[in-house]
Order: sequence, then C-alpha cells, then structure tokens
Amino acid sequence: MNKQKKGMLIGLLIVTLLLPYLIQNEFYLHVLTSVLVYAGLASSWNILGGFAGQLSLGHTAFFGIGAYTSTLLYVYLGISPWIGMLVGGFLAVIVSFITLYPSFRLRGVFFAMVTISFGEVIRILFVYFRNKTTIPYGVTINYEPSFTNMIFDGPMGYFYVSFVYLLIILVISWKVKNSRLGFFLNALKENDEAAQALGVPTSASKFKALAISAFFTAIGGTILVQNILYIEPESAFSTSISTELALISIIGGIGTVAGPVIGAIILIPLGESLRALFSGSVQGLHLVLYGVLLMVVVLKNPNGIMGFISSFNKKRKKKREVQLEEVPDVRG
Amino acid sequence: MLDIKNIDVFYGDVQVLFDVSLQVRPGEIVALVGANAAGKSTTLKTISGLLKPKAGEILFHEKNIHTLDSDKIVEKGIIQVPEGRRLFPRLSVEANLELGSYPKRARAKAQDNLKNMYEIFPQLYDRRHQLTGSLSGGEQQMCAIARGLMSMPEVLMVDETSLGLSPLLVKHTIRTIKEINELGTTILLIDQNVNYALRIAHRAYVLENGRIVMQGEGNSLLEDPYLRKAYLGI
Amino acid sequence: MILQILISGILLGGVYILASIGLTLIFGVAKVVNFAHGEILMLGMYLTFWLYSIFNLDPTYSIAIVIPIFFLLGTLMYLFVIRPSLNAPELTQVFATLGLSILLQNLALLLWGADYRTVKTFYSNTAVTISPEISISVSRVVAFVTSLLILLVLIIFLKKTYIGKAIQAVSQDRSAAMLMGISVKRIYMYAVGIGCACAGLAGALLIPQYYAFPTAGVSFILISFVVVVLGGIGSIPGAIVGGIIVGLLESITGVFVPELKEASYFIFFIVILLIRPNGLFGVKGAGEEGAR
Amino acid sequence: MLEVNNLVKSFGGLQVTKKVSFEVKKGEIFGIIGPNGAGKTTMFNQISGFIKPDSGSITFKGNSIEKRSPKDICKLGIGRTFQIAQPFPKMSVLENVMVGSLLRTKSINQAREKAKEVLDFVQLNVPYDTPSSNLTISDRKRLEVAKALATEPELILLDEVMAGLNQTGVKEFINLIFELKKRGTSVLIIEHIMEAMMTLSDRILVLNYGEEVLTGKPQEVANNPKVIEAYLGDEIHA
Amino acid sequence: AKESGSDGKSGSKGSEKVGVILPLSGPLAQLGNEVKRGFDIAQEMVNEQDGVLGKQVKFAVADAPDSNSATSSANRLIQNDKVSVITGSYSSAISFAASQVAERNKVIFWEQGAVADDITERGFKYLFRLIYPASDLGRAAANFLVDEVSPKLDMKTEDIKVAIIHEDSSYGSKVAEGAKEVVEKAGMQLVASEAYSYKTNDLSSTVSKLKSLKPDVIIACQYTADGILFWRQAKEAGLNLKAMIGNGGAHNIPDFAAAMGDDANGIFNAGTSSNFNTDGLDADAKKLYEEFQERYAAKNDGNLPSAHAAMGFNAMYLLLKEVIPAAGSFKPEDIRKAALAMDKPIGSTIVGWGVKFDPKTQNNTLAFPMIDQWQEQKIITIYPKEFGLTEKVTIPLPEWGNRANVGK
Ligand SMILES: Nc1ncnc2c1ncn2[C@@H]1O[C@H](COP(=O)(O)OP(=O)(O)OP(=O)(O)O)[C@@H](O)[C@H]1O
Ligand SMILES: Nc1ncnc2c1ncn2[C@@H]1O[C@H](COP(=O)(O)OP(=O)(O)OP(=O)(O)O)[C@@H](O)[C@H]1O
Ligand SMILES: CC(C)C[C@H](N)C(=O)O
Ligand SMILES: [Mg+2]
Ligand SMILES: [Mg+2]
Repeated sequence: MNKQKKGMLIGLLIVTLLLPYLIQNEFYLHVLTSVLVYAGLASSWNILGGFAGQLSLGHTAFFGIGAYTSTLLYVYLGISPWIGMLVGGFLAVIVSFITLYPSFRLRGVFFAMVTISFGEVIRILFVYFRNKTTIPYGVTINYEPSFTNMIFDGPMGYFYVSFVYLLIILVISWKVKNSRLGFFLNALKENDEAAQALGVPTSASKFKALAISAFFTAIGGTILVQNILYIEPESAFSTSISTELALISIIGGIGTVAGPVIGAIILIPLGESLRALFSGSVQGLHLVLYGVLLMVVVLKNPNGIMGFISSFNKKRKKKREVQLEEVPDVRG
Repeated sequence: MLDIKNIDVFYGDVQVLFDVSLQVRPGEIVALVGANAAGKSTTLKTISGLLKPKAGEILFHEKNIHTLDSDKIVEKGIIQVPEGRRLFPRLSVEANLELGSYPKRARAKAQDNLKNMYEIFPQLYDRRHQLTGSLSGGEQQMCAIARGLMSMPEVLMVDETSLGLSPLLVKHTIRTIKEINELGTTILLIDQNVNYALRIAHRAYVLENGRIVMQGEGNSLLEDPYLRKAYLGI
Repeated sequence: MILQILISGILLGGVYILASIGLTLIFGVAKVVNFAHGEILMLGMYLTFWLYSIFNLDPTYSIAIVIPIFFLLGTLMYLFVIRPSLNAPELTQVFATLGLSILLQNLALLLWGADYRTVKTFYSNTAVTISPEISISVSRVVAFVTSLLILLVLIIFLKKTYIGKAIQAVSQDRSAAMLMGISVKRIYMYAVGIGCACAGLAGALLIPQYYAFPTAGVSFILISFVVVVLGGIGSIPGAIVGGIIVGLLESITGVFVPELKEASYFIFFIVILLIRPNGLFGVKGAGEEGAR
Repeated sequence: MLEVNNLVKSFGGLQVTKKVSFEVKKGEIFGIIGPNGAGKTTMFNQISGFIKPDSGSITFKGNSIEKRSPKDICKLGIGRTFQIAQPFPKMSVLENVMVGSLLRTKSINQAREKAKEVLDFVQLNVPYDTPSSNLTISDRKRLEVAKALATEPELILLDEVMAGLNQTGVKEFINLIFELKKRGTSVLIIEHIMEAMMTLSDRILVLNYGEEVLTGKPQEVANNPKVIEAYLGDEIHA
Repeated sequence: AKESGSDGKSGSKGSEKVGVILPLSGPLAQLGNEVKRGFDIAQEMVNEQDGVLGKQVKFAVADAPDSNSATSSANRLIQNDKVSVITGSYSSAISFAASQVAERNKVIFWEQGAVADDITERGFKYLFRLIYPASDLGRAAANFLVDEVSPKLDMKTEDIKVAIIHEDSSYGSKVAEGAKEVVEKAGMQLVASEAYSYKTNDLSSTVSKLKSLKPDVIIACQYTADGILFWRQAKEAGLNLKAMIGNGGAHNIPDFAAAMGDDANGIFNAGTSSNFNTDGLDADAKKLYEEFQERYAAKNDGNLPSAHAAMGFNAMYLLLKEVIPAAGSFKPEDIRKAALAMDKPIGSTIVGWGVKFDPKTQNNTLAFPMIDQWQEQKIITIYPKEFGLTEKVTIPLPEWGNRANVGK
C-alpha cells in the first residue's frame, strides 16, 4: 500500500468515526449502523463466497445461531452478550463444519442449492425444538442499557460497536487476501484440480475460510439482534438474509475487500429510501422499483462496482467480440 | 470462392492481424502456417464470424460474410474444427456427431454421414455412447474432425489438424483430408507440422506476427530456404 | 391409511413435478438459473384466474391462451434478463432473476392486491372415493397426468429434434455451438420461452387446487430446484422420480412429525447430493473432465 | 525413484491399465508412447493421485503413494502438467506460477521471485501481468510447465507439452527438458512427436490398449515391428 | 413519507402526523392491507369532522413485511416524521420489534390486532393493545365447544374426541395452548395436537391421520392459505366432523367462502366479528358501525369489511376521536394518561368491545372474541347472545355436500 492510499484510508476512518457527531438525526444514524453491520456480515460472507468461490446461500444459519445463542444466554442465564457472542461464533463454526464442509465437493449453483437447504433445515429444526421448550416463539430482550448488556440508550453506542466489528473483519479480509491462504483460495476457486496438482491444500484452505466466515457472520447476528432487541426464528433464519449478504457482495464487487462495504453503502440506504418514499402510496411500489434497480445494477455491473472501478482504472474497454476463451473449460 | 481482403483484427485494443489477405479457390487445400501466436487461429475465428474485422472484408462466393453471425456463415457452408476440439463434453460421441449435421443442408443426409464417419474412424464407433468429456485426447480430436465433416461443408477449416494424434493417426487423418478434398470439399488448414501441411496443400500462406509474409504452392514453399530454416529447423 | 398416504404422496409429487417442469428445461437442460420461476408460475395462476372470472373459461381450456402468452413472456425475459447475463459471472444470473422475482411479486401486489383468488372448476375440491379409507383427488390426478404428458413431449423434443439437441449443446459450450451453425441467441430464446410456457401452464393447472396471490410462487421455487437437482441435472425422468420422492417423503413425515415435513426432503436432498453430486440420474463424467 | 507395480484400472467394463509395471530412475528421462486411448494419461492420473488405481502399487522415494491425495503427492515431489492445459484463467501469468511456488514458502515475496525465475526459465516471454486466459496454445503449455516446476519437483510428469508447438518450439522445449535433467530432475514424458521422444528419452515404455508392449531404448522401440504396426505406421519419418 | 388521505378542510389549523406500521407487502400483505383500509376510513371520517384538536390527521406509512424492517421503519417514523403515536401492526412479529423502538423513544405504540400474549408482558409503558391475547382466543373457542356445542352432540363429555391443529408460529401455538388447557380441563379426549408451517403446500397426510383418529371436533388455528388448503383436502378425503371451530386467520375472511362455497357453511369461528347484531351496541356505536360498513362498501366494490378492517377502524377511530382529544395534545405522556383513564363499557365500540386498559399490562381488558358461524357463505355472529344475529345454529355439522341449508 502506498503512502497516498494509506493517508486516504486513515482520513476515511477519522471521518467515519466522527459521523455520529455530524449526523444528528437518529434514524440516519440507525441506517448508517445497519450499513456497517451489513457491510461486516457481507464481508464475512465474502471470505467464503468471494475469496473461496463457494457461493453459500445458507449463511442465515450462522447468523441465526449467533443471534439466538447470545440472546438466550443473556435472557435466560444473564450471561453478557459480549461473551454470548463468542459462544455463538464458535457454535456457528461447529455447525458450519457439520453442514457446509461436506458440501464443498459441490460447486457453483449446486453448492448454493445445498446451502439454502441447510439453512431451511436448521430453521425448521429450530422451530420444531423450540416448540418442545418453554422458550416463546419470539424472544424480547429487555431494554436495560449498559455496556455489559451491549444495550445502549441511543444509536451512538450501536454505531461504534458495529464500526469496530466491521473494522476487525476488514482487517482480517485484507490479511487473508494478501496471504498464502488468499492465493490458495483464489487458485482453487478458479480450477480445483489444477490447484491440487500444485499441492494446494484445498480442503484445509476452504476449512479456514469457512471457519472465519461462519464465526463473523454469527458475531454480526448478535450485534444486529442487540440493536433490534427482539428475535424470532422466521426472521433470524430467513433465507433472505443469505441472499442479501451475497447480493451486497456482488453489487460491491465479489472477492474484493472493499466490495462488500461499497455494496452495503449502496444497497441498504437504497432499500430504506425507496421504502420511505413510496411505501405509503401504492402497495408494493417500492419493491417493484427495488427489483428493477437491482436487475439493472446487477446486469450493468456484472463484476460489481469494484470491478467497474478497476476496469475503468486500467482504461480497458470491454471486449465486444465473442471469444472462444470466454467459456471456462478451455480444452486445448 | 473464399476471399479475405485486407482484414485488421483486434482483441480489445490489441491488434493481432494486420492487413491480411488470402484466397481459397474451389477444390483447393490451402495451408496456413506460421509460428505460435502468429495469428492463424485468429484468422479462422474471423472467417467463422466469432470475431469481426475492424477493417477489410471477407467474401464468400462474391458475397460479404464478415457482417454475418457465425450460424449464418455455417449455414452457407463454411465450418471450422476449432483448436482444442471444443466438443460438448457431457454429450455422447454420437450426439456430438449428430449436432455436426445441425445446418439444414446436412440434416437429410445425417444418417449416411454418420455411417461414413464411423467407417473413417472406427474407434469412434466403439465409443459412440461414451461422453466425449472422458475420451482420450486423440479420440477427442477424431471426434472433432468427424463432427465438422458431418455438416457437409463446402469449405472445411481445421485448426491444428494433427494435434495430439499418434503418428499413425496423423497419417490416417491427413490421408482422410486429402480424400475428402478429392470428393469436392475445399479445405483451409492449420498444422504445426509444417511438413505435413505443405505436402498436402496445393497452396500455402505464411503468417508472421499477424502479417502474411509469403505465399505460394505447397511443394515449392517446402523447398524455400527461409521457410525450411524458420519452420523446419533445417 | 398407509395406502392413502402413499397415494397422496405420489399425487403431491405430481404437483411438484408440474411446478418444476419449466425449470427442468431452463435450469436442468439449458443451465440458466431462474429464480423468478415461481413468479412466472404465479402469473400463470393469475392469468388463468382472470380468464375464469371474466370469461368464465375453465382452466383446462385456458391453457391454449396461457401457453403462447407465456412463451412470449419468456422471450421478453430472455431479451431483458437472461441475454445480458449470459457472459457474466454465475451469480449475476442468480441475482438478476432474483430481482425479476421481487419485481413480479410486487407488480402483482400493486396491480391485483394481496387477496387470495381461487377458481372453482367442476373437479376442484372433488375426489374419487375408492373405499371409505381411500380417496383420490381429481385435480391432483389431472395435474399429475398432464405433467407426465408434457414431460414425455419434452423428452422427445430434446432427444429427437435438432432444436432440442442444440439446447443441450449450447448449455455445454456456447462458442462451439456457434461453430456448429447453431444460433445461440435463438436457441436460448426458445429454451427460456418454452420453460416459461411450461411454468405458466403449471400455474393454470395448479390453480384449481391452490390460489393466486402475489407470493404464491415462493413456496414452489425452492422445492422445484430440489426436484430438478435431486433427480439429476439434465435428466427429465430424474425430475419425475425426484418429484415423487419429495412428495412421498413429505407425505410420510407429515403423519409422524408434521412440523418436519419440509425438513425431510431437504435432508434427503442434501444427503443424496453429497453421495452423488450429479443427483440420482444425473449425467456422470463432468467430474472427470478436468484431469484430462 | 518411482516404481509402478502391476497397476490395474478400469472404467466400467473397460480395462485402461492392465498390470503395468515400470521404474523411473533418478535423473532419468522416461518416455511413454502409445496410440490414442492407450491409457497414457490415465497412468499419469494414477501416479499423481487424481485417479485411484483398482490394484497394484506406486512407490515414490520409498513411500507408497497410490492412496495419497494429489496435494500430498505434489508435496512429496511429483509435479504434473495436464494434457489440456489448466491455467487459473483470471489470474495473471505470474500469479499462476506463484500458486505453485507457495508450496515451498510462506512468503509472498519469495514466492514472487521464485515464480519470475521459473517463468524466465521456461521462456514464457509475455509480461508477468498478462491474464492467463489470453495466452496462445504454446504459451499455455509453457505456463503449465512453469507451474509444475515452481513446486520444485524431483520428478515431473509432462503430458504432451509439445503438442501444438511448431518445430522451433519443440526444439526449445527439448533443450529445456535437457536442462531440467541436468539440474537433477527426473522426467516422465508423454509425447506423440517422435523426433522429440527419440532425442529425449533414456528409455521408452510403449502402451497399447492399456498393456505394456515393451520398454526399451529409443532405437529398440522405433524398430520394433509391433510398435511400428500399432503406433508409428510404416514410414517412420513422414 | 408520502401522506395519504383527504386534504385539509376549512377551519383546520395545520396537520399532525400519525405513524402507521403494517405488513403491506410480502406473505402477510393481504390482511395488512385490509387493516389499512380500516385505518383510512377512520382518518377520512375524522378529517371530515374537523380533525383532531383542530388539526388534520396525516399518516406516515411504513411497510414492514418482517421484524427487521419494522425496527428501522419505527425509527424513521419517530426521527424523521416526528410522530408521537405509531399505530399498527396486525402481525405479532412486527409488533414486538416496532414497539421496542417506540418504547425506547417514549412514543405511543397503539396495537390494534397482534395477538401474541407476551407482547404486553414486557412491562412497556407506551404500548397499548386493544385486542385480546392469543391464549384467550384459544380458550374462548374451547369454551364455546364445552358450553354450547357439546350439549348438542348427544355424547358424554368424556367421549368427545377433540383434535387441535395449528400453524407453528407464535399465533398458532399460543391459541392452541389456550384451547388445549380448556379441553383437557373439561375432560374431553384430546386425540391430536398437530402443528405445521403455514407455508406448507400440502396437508393431506395431516388429514389422513385425523381421519384415522376420528375426532368429533377440530379446533383449528390457521392462516388463509393453509386454512383453505386444509378444508379442501379434508373434503377430498371425506373427513367428517361434528364441529369445526376456527380462530381467526382463514376462518373469518371472505376468501374462505369464495374458495369453499357451501362447504364453508357450518364452520364456527372464534374471533372478532364484523357482522353481528348491532342491537347489542349503544346508539353511537351502532351509528358508527353502520357508517363504517357503508363507507367500506362504497370504497371496495360493495364488499363487506372483514373483522380486520373493523378492528383497524376501531383502533384508529378511538385513538383519534377519543384518546387524543381527551389528552388534549399529541404528547405521548398525555395520550398515555388519557388512555389509561379511558373506560368504555362493552357495546360501545363497533366491534362490540369496551375499552379499559389494565394498568399493569396496558392490554384492553374489555376485548373479547365472539363466535360466528358460516351460513349461506356469510359469516354470522351467534354468540354471545346479545350480539347474535340468529338463533338458528346448526350443530352437528352436516356431511360434505349437505351444507347449503346450514342455519335455515
Ligand atoms: N482471447 C484473447 N484475448 C487477447 N489476446 C488474444 C486472445 N486470443 C489470442 N490472443 C493473442 O492473439 C495473438 C494471436 O493468437 P492466435 O491464437 O491467433 O495465434 P496462432 O497463430 O493460432 O498460435 P498457435 O500456433 O499458438 O495456436 C497472440 O499474441 C495471442 O496472445
Ligand atoms: N472416466 C472415464 N470413463 C470412461 N472411459 C475413460 C475414462 N477416462 C478415460 N477413458 C478411456 O480410457 C482410455 C485411455 O484414456 P487415456 O486418456 O489414458 O488415453 P491416452 O493414452 O492418454 O490417449 P491420448 O494419446 O489420445 O491422449 C480411452 O479410451 C478413454 O476413452
Ligand atoms: C390472523 C390473525 C388473527 C393473526 C394475528 N393478528 C397475529 O398476531 O399474527
Ligand atoms: Mg492457434
Ligand atoms: Mg492422453
């Protein structure tokens, strides 16, 4: 990283840190906090989905496990969410090894299908076993602000917690990306067999990526639920969380460090403002617009905003010709 | 009948062919030789319509074809056996061959042609139900050539005819190509084995760094000292 | 009761086969991921409903109108969504069609509201009683039989016609297909068109048992993917078997632990895919290609 | 160094490797030839761990490797190329090779230096940052060899790396392989280009229908009537 | 936010925003929009009558299809639209999440229809709920079975076999819990208690199982789609019962009869009613009831309002017409005091309830479910007697195909 870039990053950091003081409106701060959390969640997803090319649509399971573990520990045993969050993270890692790890032999859409199914199975099992306990369907966290409770009397606290969360996951992303592991993941993503022939420990590499990804997705789950103070299986394990995380990464630029952040900066406020502007008028209108915009953005920027930026930087025009080399399994 | 006039071809911003002109007359075998990365495959891809020239034109039977999509070009009777075979890996040998007769011209005679192909390449008959993805490299090459022939082309363009074939099969294939030519198919071929290529070709063009640098009859080029030194290492 | 459960299971399988019919072609054969499949089916339900409530047209006859309209719809979908995403990374298509599904769902909400629209035919809500214990739902039998017929036609289409073969070729190597004289654009357009026509038709045949509402497609989309992948990508008989297995599993689990009905087939699906990554009847060999 | 004993492999009903045995000595260039579909590539796939043999054994430096995974085998010191080149298409040429050199070092910088060295050695004369998907056939082959070499193999398996090269290219490659031998690397090579095989190989194994026809010095092989009939055709030099 | 509703009339000074959070898209959209129709009519009427405290009322509407969006929507209404009251939310999940935000910001959350018991068990100071909790609903259904149905069945109480089926989220499970308690206490045989996901595509195995268990009565708690599906498949399988009692959801909305035709007749529903005998209401409420019915029909192709629209109207009208005027301001503290002081007897609102909030839970203690029966494809209230439209109640349920004459 050169000096100029470093300076820019530090500047960006300071500005972000000051944002709560610049933005007085609590709603905007709340949206900003969502942006941070979702950027962190998507970055976690991106380590498996982007770096390792394993397109998981089952991350909602880790999210839900993280959110539920810390909540139940806190509400029923009085254990601080700061600790519950770590427990949830490890639990998610264990579950991820049982579920996603065996699925690694599948690729692309097949992996995605199996992971969606896993997400669903975990939700269904959760609802089923919940019915056998006295834990209510929806669990409310009592509003008792204190740092140990990870409950704050205003959006400021949530903002900084989310900020630190995002910062940690970004640093880890950056480290992974620029390490041997990053190279290995990139290689096995592009050509599994060729990577094996070069001695790349494919399973171990994916294993590490998965563990990091599941752990931090669970942490994000805790942070989000502490913000909402209410949890229920339907939303904690909803497939739409998985798709949203993938979507944010895609729109920003999958497989890049900054991509998920950019994606969250675009997507979360977009959804919020469409809802704010149009949800009162005609039913469904804001989502019609959202769907249209989503299609346009995804189709116009298939490599995400980051891809757009880098191709712009290199001033490389898109090739118009149909090329034999475009199809991945080049034989020759 | 195939007339390439002064084409320039680019990949993105990079120009690969410079002012290339060549002609193929009915009934000929024309060879295109040149070092690796000279632009031979690019020339064929452009004729097939996979790439569009930035300048120049391509005429087939005096009509422009360089603006057409590749399926239209195939329909007119020009087929390419691509470098690297590009079979449909999860279809059987037979299904691959049948797809060769996709152009309407060839459909009626598909069954007869299939029989012919199995006669020319008996090994394909043995493996006709195997998925081509699991064929050996050489078997794939046979299948690719046979698939091209199934379309009953007027002009058959083969990129790397003998790539990966055993010496015995190379001879067999070269002989087959000659036979096909004698039955009336015009042929434009690329082969790294300049020796083979020039021997069966009526005429040949030499491509270097995207430019035609030499042309002439196959046999006479074989005697050319520059060519012998550059390509045969003699 | 056991016999009744098995019969209901198979008939439910018929519903799932029907729901996944378009997807077997679009996704199974042409390898186009279409997350808007459920919404196309939902639109098929609505069109049938409106034909019924305005012109009093029976769903069975409305097929004649639904098929061409949805073929056209498929063509549009190809032009605006699929074609721009053909050369893009895999996930682009997933999310472009996901965007389409959000759009269609809420367009339906915007245009027709969220009410549940039902169609009553002479055979809806009726059953043939074989014994006091056993009865067979007429509309499910109709759905089952038609879906088998359509699939038979599809099999013949793929095996015997050049367009059918070209669809398979295009899905495996697009530029090689172009070199064979196949118009890739046209073939994809046909495939997506036919796929949508099938989905629309499924909507028409399902509405006598279900109801049209904006999120009607949601409950069918995942299950359709499961059916197609479980049976084996590219294998139409596979999709039939896949559908029946899912139906039976759901039906049987439904007796013992109804809460876990949906989990049962997902688990089965996961296990099968882990043992046989190509599905039950999937085309093998894809895995070995790389090593050559 | 490498010993293959009574190796058997079938696909469905078809036996592709029938009780094949041979040995590659340290520093040797050992060739395998045979008609298309004879089972040569399948042999490579078994040695490198991509396909598990049905029976028989493979030992490398005294370790039995027939049940090991490809990555372990590579770690032990066997590098392989693929008959159909398998680059990482979206990575640059340099990054492609770095994946290989990272096997022996954790440091990205060291790996980069190593990769440059190897790329220069195989004479892949394109800018380091060229996306590998833009390479022509010949350059892909060079890249394929470079990747394998970057893992610092003691034995390298080369599967038709010269196919698609013109005579000049073949000459360059022959020199390259001799250079490898000089450095002490053993080479197991498959090639249909007889000129190359005759010059390069210390010994040649001929396979036909998965069976060993004979193993011998290049001249012995070239003059063997069975080999001529099944593989070379009547005129040796076309 | 975009404001809806009629423009200010002469005499009004400015306008005031009231927040509305409802699921207007997604799987719960049907009834979310129905509640909104009720809200809209209340707003329209109030504004025509010079508004509230002289101000025109405008809605700041937020679509919240799930609990996550409910949180941010509530934040937005409070921070950007500066509302001091949020009304909603029909769905329990949304209510849980949005009321948290309201409570934190000391903004009134005025819940009209979410029934989960624990919504009001959190000790919130700014949350008021007008409807009864789910377990009360389940108890009411079962009590009706014990008190009114079983005497007419000609069976010994301990011989009556009861099955409960319910969807497995918060609404279904809580209702089932309440019903179970009563059924068991009464000494009836509970032969099955089946839960399933409301997203299901098929209930035939549940139906088959029930058929083999031969229950006399089913108590069901289902949403619209699964409710219709269940009854269709019950018909196809020839599942015959002596009584079927629903608990809102599928069993009190017009779509049910539209799908089932005469096969809907004879089913009972425990829940709020919108078609009962208005003689049980006081004069003002009766007038209001009629006006509401008329306005709804005029706006909706002559259709009658469902109970959800009625509850929506009731909640909004009470808030705008009685609570806020009594408070004298839009300040949450004042509204809270006024609400707690409110005491309206049964029969004084258009759904028959009274209003008196429990000072601890702030749940309305005078809300109660009525019992309806489907007769001639219309839902008609039969119980409690003072609200009953007819004395003719058909028990037991006639067999399939013989239900055209239910109630005649
Ligand atoms: N898809 C592509 N993108 C960018 N450049 C390309 C692409 N394909 C080929 N090139 C470049 O175009 C030039 C000519 O390539 P071409 O494949 O036509 O050569 P060739 O003569 O067929 O070589 P070979 O004998 O190795 O097959 C080369 O420099 C190559 O790097
Ligand atoms: N997975 C497989 N399933 C079925 N048959 C296979 C499979 N893999 C290889 N074969 C067959 O085994 C035989 C040997 O294949 P192999 O690739 O080893 O040949 P080869 O000697 O390398 O030939 P070439 O010189 O053409 O590359 C071929 O006939 C091939 O079709
Ligand atoms: C159908 C309704 C009675 C549901 C209920 N309002 C709920 O809390 O979700
Ligand atoms: Mg070439
Ligand atoms: Mg081979």
